[in-house]
Amino acid sequence: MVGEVVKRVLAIVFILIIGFWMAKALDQVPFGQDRMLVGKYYLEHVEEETGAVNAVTAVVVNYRGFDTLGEVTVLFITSTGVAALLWRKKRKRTAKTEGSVVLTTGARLLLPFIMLFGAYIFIHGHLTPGGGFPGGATIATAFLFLYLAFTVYEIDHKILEPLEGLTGVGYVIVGLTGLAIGGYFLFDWIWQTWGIGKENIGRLLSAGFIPIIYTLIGIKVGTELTGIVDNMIKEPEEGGQ
Amino acid sequence: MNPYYFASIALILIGLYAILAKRSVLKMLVGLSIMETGVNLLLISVGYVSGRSAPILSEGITPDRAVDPIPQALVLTAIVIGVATTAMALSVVINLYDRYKTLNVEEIRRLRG
Amino acid sequence: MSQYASLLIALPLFGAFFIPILKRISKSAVMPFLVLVTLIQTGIAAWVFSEVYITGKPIIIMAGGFRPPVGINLYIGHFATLFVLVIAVTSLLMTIFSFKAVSVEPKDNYAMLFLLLMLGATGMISTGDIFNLFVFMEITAISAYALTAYNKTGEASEAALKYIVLGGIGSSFFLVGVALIYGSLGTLNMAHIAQLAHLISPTVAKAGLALLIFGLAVEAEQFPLNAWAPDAYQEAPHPVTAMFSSFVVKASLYAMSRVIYILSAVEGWSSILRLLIILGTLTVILGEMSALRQSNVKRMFAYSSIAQVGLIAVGLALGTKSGVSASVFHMFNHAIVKLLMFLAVGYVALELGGTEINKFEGLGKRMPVSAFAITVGAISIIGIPLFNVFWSKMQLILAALNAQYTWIVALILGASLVEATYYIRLIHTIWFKGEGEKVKESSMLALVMLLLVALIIVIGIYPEPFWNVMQKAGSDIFNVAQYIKNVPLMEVNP
Amino acid sequence: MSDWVAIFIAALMVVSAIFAVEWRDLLAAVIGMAAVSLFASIAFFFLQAPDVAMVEASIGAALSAAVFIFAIKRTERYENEEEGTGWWVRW
Repeated sequence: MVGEVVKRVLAIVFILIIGFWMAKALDQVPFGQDRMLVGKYYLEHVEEETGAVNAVTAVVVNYRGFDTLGEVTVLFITSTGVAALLWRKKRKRTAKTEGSVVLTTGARLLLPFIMLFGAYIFIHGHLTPGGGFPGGATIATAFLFLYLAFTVYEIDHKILEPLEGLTGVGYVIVGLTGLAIGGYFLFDWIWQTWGIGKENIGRLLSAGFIPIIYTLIGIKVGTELTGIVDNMIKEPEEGGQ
Repeated sequence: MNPYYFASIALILIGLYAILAKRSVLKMLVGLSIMETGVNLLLISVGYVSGRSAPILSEGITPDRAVDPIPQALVLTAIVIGVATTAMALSVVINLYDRYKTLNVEEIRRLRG
Repeated sequence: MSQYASLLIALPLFGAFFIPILKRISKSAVMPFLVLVTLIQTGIAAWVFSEVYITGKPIIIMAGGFRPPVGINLYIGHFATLFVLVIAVTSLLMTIFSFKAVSVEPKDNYAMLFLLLMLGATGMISTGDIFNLFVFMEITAISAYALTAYNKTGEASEAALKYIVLGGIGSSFFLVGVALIYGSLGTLNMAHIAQLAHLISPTVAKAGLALLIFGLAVEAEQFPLNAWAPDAYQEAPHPVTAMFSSFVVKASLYAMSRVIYILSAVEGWSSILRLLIILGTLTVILGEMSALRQSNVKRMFAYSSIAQVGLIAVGLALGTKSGVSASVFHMFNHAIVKLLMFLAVGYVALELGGTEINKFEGLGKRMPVSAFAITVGAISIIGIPLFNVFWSKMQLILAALNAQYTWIVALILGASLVEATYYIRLIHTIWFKGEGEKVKESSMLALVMLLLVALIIVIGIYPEPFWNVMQKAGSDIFNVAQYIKNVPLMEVNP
Repeated sequence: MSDWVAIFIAALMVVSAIFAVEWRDLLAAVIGMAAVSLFASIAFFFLQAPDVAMVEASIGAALSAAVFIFAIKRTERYENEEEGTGWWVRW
């Protein structure tokens, strides 16, 4: 028992040392001061270079597009990995109680609206807060509702997985088109070469390929999160290991 | 010290404590998740500039009146990555429970030496 | 034209995203498709390699056409192109091995994760942006978690869980380090950080660097955070183990040295080097000591791999050009040797059903080619002349002497002595103990093993051309002024 | 004024984090974790990051809590009595 106490004290001391160093370093990075360097450049040039009003979206999709591609890949890995790890020969849902009347009717009624709302969020990513990730998560929530409301509901894997792959392929192809037209991977050829929508800044039809990419990301995130939920919720049948 | 800085360091340390001192695997993952939230809060606080508004350049908000957009873009990525790690970890835990029938790390130690 | 090097990233991604569609068409086409993708990747990597070494100039890929530091750039210099080639070739060889070694379903998911592990390591080595490094590190790490647990046994899940918990701590630390550095400089581009390094306050720089090092130390298997490594090596599918040892570790070590050297203008920087030397030394000592008492051969090789990685980290932290070059040489040699050894051990485990040491009795008579491969690898890693690792250990010793670290020479020699003890014990078991009937070995895998053996001996006999390449690659990491000059930085006025 | 709001949110986050770590009922702990995320999302809103606030609320709080709850359903709900340091530190 003494060993346990010693270990606990050691852990706390270790944590406090880390906290002390972090606090000491953060002391040199005062809160609320303007220390922007590259950020300033983004804010000043975002409208002319990308056509987006929401600077965060422009940074996510245009300036730091590689990060976003990587981020989508991370979610793809997770959905693949979860599917690989929870793969069994036979699986089915084991929930026994159907959702209450409110939940079932609500799910049926609300489903199209939730989906529509998700689509709205990711299509308007360059104008308002939001974008592909919350939009996709909203769509996934709609499916989560269905899973909770109905005991037998299962999503069709024949559609889900190819759709997931197809949107990813679409993203890479958009990037490669940029390479072919503009000479750079993930180059925004719609805005910078063709100049479509230059007079439209602040409205829906602007910002080059941002709406296209955010739509792809939205569908992809939605399918991936739904796939993860589906894999977690289904349990192996007896002897089906 | 600023309350947001304090909260983020506190969250990181609480999460770390849970990982080091708890025996339940799921509790450790809860700690990991809290730690990630703390880190995200820290990044956003670093990018905040007092008295400025969100970096959405409509309705008369000029570039010199907006906060730094980069940390926000980074945190978007970091949140998604954090959830991805958590989901991966949980599916490993489900497999682990199927085989070992326990979540206590003291009993999950067949690999040694 | 040089922008087409971005196919190195685009192709594996495309391949991985295409597999779910391909699976609908024909499930048996997935593994051949994997071979095709890695083969094309090897071709592109070879093209980029020749391009960089002929012109002598690094290829800078600017994503989205924005010049750094505004956009993210990939920096494919002398080091990166060399290791991108190593990664591609390793993956190609391991896909061939995967045909035989992976029997657990679902194989299509295995193929996707395999490609994305390759992608992650490629990106980690070639990126020029500190947050992009984090993203690629997570791609590598998460696909590594999934692949570790892929066999779905209790032990594999246990190993993967250790890996995930440590990896989660590491990635949080890394992000805090990024936040500190970004908070004080306002930029994330590595060349830009190097350019502005004199402006950063020493406390922030040191704390930030220490956090970045601890974050990367999980993948780089440095001492306090490497408890996952032997378990994961033991339980992962055999091709994946070989990939871990041959390039996942190397990518993180490179990233570590890159972030350390870009901040070399900071006051009190040498204390960070000392920290890394201490970590590396502890890694070597604990790795060798643990390897000595293993009865499972795969686990023993894992500990030996950890010890070598410690040596590489010590070399990188010497702070001299020759030290870095020697480390790069050791990385390269270790990648080849450990690829060969894990391939052979994995193949033996498949045929004989386990990696405990008693399974290896009489191996010399049962599977002569694999036994020969393990023997050559073992002799090489001990550091016997005429084999490749001898030269890199030699260079490490010379570099340590130049940097006035005499005790590191003793460390390297002592480590070699311990390695000799357990490897000679293994070789003795293989050739002089036990009997058994002969097993028919796959001619394809035998060919691969003999190819790698030939490469080891060629480097051992003619080290000069390879050493020249390694010196260029080493100065790519060490010479920060040149690195800043190579990246076409844009003026960003505050 | 806004200082007090900041202090209040920070305190709420720290308190719910401590509860999340200390509650033995794992389901309650997950709710605590989701509360931390939710308060963090409010903090992001005050720190002028509406995009991040949306993502944190939908992905960080809701979906990750849902995934945790599914995992708890398939494993066990209560943590064992005594506690001690974990195992990964050892070799």
